Amino acid sequence: MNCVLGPDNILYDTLLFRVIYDGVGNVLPCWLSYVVAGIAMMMILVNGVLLGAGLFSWVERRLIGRFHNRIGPNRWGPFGSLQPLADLVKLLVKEDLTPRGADRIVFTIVPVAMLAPVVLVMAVVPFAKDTALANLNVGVLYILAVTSITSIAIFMAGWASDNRYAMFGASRGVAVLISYEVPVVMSLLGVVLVAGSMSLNDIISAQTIPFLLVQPLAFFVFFAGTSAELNRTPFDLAEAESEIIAGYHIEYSGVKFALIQAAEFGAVLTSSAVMVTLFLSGWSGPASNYLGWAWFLMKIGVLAFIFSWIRATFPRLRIDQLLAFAWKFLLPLSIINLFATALEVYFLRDGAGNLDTSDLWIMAGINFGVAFACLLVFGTLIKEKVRPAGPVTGATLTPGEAD
Amino acid sequence: MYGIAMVKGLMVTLKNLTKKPFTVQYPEERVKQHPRFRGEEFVWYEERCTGCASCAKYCPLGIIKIVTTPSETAPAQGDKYKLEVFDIAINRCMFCGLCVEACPYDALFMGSGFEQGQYSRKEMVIDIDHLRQADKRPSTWFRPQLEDAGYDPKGGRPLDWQEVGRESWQWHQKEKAGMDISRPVPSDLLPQEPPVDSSFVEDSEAAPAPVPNEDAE
Amino acid sequence: MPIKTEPMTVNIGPQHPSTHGVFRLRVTFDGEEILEVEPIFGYLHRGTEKLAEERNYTQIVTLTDRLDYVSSMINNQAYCLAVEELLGVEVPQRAKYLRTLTAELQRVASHLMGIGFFLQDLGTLGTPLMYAFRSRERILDLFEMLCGARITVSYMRPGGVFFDAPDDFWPALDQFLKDFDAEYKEIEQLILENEIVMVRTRGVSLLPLDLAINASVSGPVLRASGSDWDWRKMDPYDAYDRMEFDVPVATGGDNYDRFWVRIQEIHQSIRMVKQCIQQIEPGPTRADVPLILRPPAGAEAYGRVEASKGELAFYLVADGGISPYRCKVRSPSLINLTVTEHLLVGWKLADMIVTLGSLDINMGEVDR
Amino acid sequence: MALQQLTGEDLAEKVAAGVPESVDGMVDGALRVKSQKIADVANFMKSDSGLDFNFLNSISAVDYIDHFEVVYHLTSLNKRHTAIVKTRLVGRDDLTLPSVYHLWRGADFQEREIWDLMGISFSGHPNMKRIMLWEGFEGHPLRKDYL
Repeated sequence: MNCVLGPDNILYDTLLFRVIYDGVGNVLPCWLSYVVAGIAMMMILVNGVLLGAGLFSWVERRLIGRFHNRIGPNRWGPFGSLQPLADLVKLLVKEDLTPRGADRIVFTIVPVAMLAPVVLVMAVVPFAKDTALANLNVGVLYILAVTSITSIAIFMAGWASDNRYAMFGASRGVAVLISYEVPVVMSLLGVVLVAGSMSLNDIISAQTIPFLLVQPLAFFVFFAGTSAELNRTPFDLAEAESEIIAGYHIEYSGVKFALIQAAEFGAVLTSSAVMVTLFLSGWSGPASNYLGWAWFLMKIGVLAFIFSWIRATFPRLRIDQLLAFAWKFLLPLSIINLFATALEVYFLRDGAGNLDTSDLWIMAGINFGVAFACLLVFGTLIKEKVRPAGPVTGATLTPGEAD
Repeated sequence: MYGIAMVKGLMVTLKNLTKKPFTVQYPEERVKQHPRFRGEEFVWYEERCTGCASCAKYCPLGIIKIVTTPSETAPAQGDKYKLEVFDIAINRCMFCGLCVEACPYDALFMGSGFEQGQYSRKEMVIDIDHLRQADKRPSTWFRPQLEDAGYDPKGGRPLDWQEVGRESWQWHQKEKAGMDISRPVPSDLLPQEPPVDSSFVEDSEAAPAPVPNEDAE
Repeated sequence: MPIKTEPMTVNIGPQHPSTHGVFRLRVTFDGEEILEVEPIFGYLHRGTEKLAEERNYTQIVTLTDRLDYVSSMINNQAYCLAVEELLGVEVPQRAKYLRTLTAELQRVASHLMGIGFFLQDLGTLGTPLMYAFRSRERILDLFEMLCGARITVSYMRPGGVFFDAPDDFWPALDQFLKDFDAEYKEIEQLILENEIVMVRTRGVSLLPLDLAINASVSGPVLRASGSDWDWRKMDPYDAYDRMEFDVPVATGGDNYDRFWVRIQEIHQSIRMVKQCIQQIEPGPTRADVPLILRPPAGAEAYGRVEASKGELAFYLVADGGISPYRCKVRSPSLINLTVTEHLLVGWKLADMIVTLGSLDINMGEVDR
Repeated sequence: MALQQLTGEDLAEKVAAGVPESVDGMVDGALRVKSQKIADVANFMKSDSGLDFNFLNSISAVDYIDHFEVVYHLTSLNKRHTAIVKTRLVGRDDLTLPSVYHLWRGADFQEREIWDLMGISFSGHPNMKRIMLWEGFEGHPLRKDYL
């Protein structure tokens, strides 16, 4: 009973899925092998993300250690690489506390709700040729939809914890996520316009030159927006260590804390993966038929390094400044970018509506010009806000009037 | 332009990424410990100690407990007391070193260790037996004769009571804890080291009576 | 449409990473905005003033170490000046220079910590803090070389300093000064003009000069508001009358200015250290005073210094005994906190943390 | 311009002219004023253009068993001189002194501290409660009879 996956199935393009499906299909009924292959793929993804998160937590701690001019975790395993395992064991044996006033059910759901979108995003990201679990034709939309779940999880965590710091963290987190969703979507529209498709596979194949060059503004906006959504410095308001201690996950301990941490570190990796796919031409590179995964991982590594680097350098913004940054700076930039891209695509496309490589180079040139002009204009506008000068005229205090 | 300073900051951190870390991995490697370091494990030379309890009196926290009786072993000297209890509660000690400063006979020295952690507070009281047997690596804090000799407690060997010498340099010309010591110290005012007392000096023949000043290492 | 909101009272501290010790603020928030602030302290109250009445004059030096534990040298200096005023003792020249030198090194260390934690409160994940600690560690090493301890130094004694510096101290100090310039420049490059720091701190929590003076605020916080009052200039003690230095003054009175004044004071301190090295001459380091001091009965002294946090003073009253009759500590951190309410109300939670960082309080000194 | 230490003699005449019947004598270069007049004297010393003491360094209280002495260290940042003003409170119970909170905000915590540790209450202070110790603490630890 050979099972054959029809080409109309959304999993048809996934080579790995087909191999497992065919192999298992020799001994099991087709419907069951479909399920088995799906579960196998899921296991690979979930464990891949979790392992990656663990690995990245070590890498980031090492990196930040070196940025700080110190060593970082180095006690267990070669260069301390087994540190995540040690952390995990420590967190697993820790008591799993739930505060008395907490909403137990919601409190317990949160870690899963945090982790799920992180893993789900990876379902549509092709990490080598023909390896996306699901080649959705609305891939970009799917990513945007799934990542928004995080905001609900954060709010659940803040609300259920019965802690005022957690409440602060949650309200900040939700405000940030809602604000940054807008410029992020707008910036992605530019990419979609150029690629002419929402499917991630098509976007990769459309990147004869990386869209980083074609869409510098969009990349900048997307990068900043993603940082904000990931709660990473300089936008880590929701878990501002020095202000509200850990924000929404202040009350979590033990396994739940481990899951939340895994979700946070995993989110960096998945967001990097999305960025690699959308802006850095994904798995393509020399010998990409065989080494696609290596290119993909390497590009993720570069982006993750930049995330760590920025995290190690910058202070945090204030909530109103952060929102102002989103609405007054990133949103106009992304709209300008979208407008410019739309015009360029309108004038440069050929009869069939396609853009060839030379068109992309022309767009890259124009867009870099636009980007610099925008930065200059906005820089001068913001400059006044950055350095308000002049003497202070404070309220004077006269005797008897004080208080 | 807006953003330049941020890029500068990024460059600074990047530069530091390539630098050698300035921290050291403590149990394996250690930073250099300076000879004046005021550490735990007080170094006490019973042969020098007269039991005057200046240290106990001068301790700001009162953590030194001394009980003495008139000496039976050397009654001729008269001024020598036999120590029965000499407890230092180092769990409360703040290592100010004032006891060392107060000691008129250079019998008490700060130690040089810092790794005497214990699991219970009771074990943190070091008694007279502990002080007798402890590793004698005196800190050079307030003991210029050791400093002049270039003694390094971490690098050098343990010193016995004849080697640590007497304080040769006095910041006060007139008195120290009530004693009249003016420079040059007249030989009759030099404290008599207990010369022949086999009960606590093992090779009593080898012990010279007055110890020269620059005797350390 | 007006949204119905409700104020929320939160205890910031006493266990909080950014309150610089066991400091508690009972804050009422409207959303993120602060409506009411009440500082509550005393969690670290150890009764230093009462303890001092039971100790003799030299022993109190060890208590002063523990007041502002990041600038022990300056505390020692203030106390010793007060005792010397009681006794009428003239300190030897070399001791004066050694005191000035160590006090300035300590000021560098303290300000480095102030800057580091200020930026930590801004959310820099420890990078400037680590760079600051890198340099501070070197200074503490020097102190260890000098007096055997790193934090609780007890280096100074009434009548001078307890001991001259060892021979290897001077080359080590030279080496430190050489390296410090580069290390410090790194901190300045990293953060001094950073736009995020500017946005976060410029114009935030303004402290007008008249209020600053009225509220007895002193030290860098006062100088950030536009006064050039510095006790080292106005009433030179120890060797400060022979030092050439500028007093950095900012006029804004906001968080950035307080941070900036500290940054600049480190430059001036290093300048003074260099002058000390040039001018210091061999000689005795301790005046001829006995170990047990007995100032005359009825004598009073108000020994004050410009500490790293502000005007630190010891008001001593002697009764002819071996311990002071009254030892009052005028702690700058406590009195600088008088303006907390003015600085914080109306600003946001994030600003509150930064403002506390910019005041650079030390709970050991606030609670005593 | 060097700092000038104004002694009691320098001050007495002016203060006596500004606030009649307030001066109680001179001690050790300090001016001693009557305790009930301390707020008026402080007001005069702050507002008088010749004295202009705009900076309150510290307020200290000393327990002399039969009486308490409260010491004000003052500085004029403009005129660059300092002065010490003392006042005396006889007795041990129910001691009150007019507060200088409304002249110098810097007195806020110091007066509260004196109330907390010495047991001298300041009338006119808006928030006269314990500062270092908790509410309900019995006694005032810095008094000489507190053991």
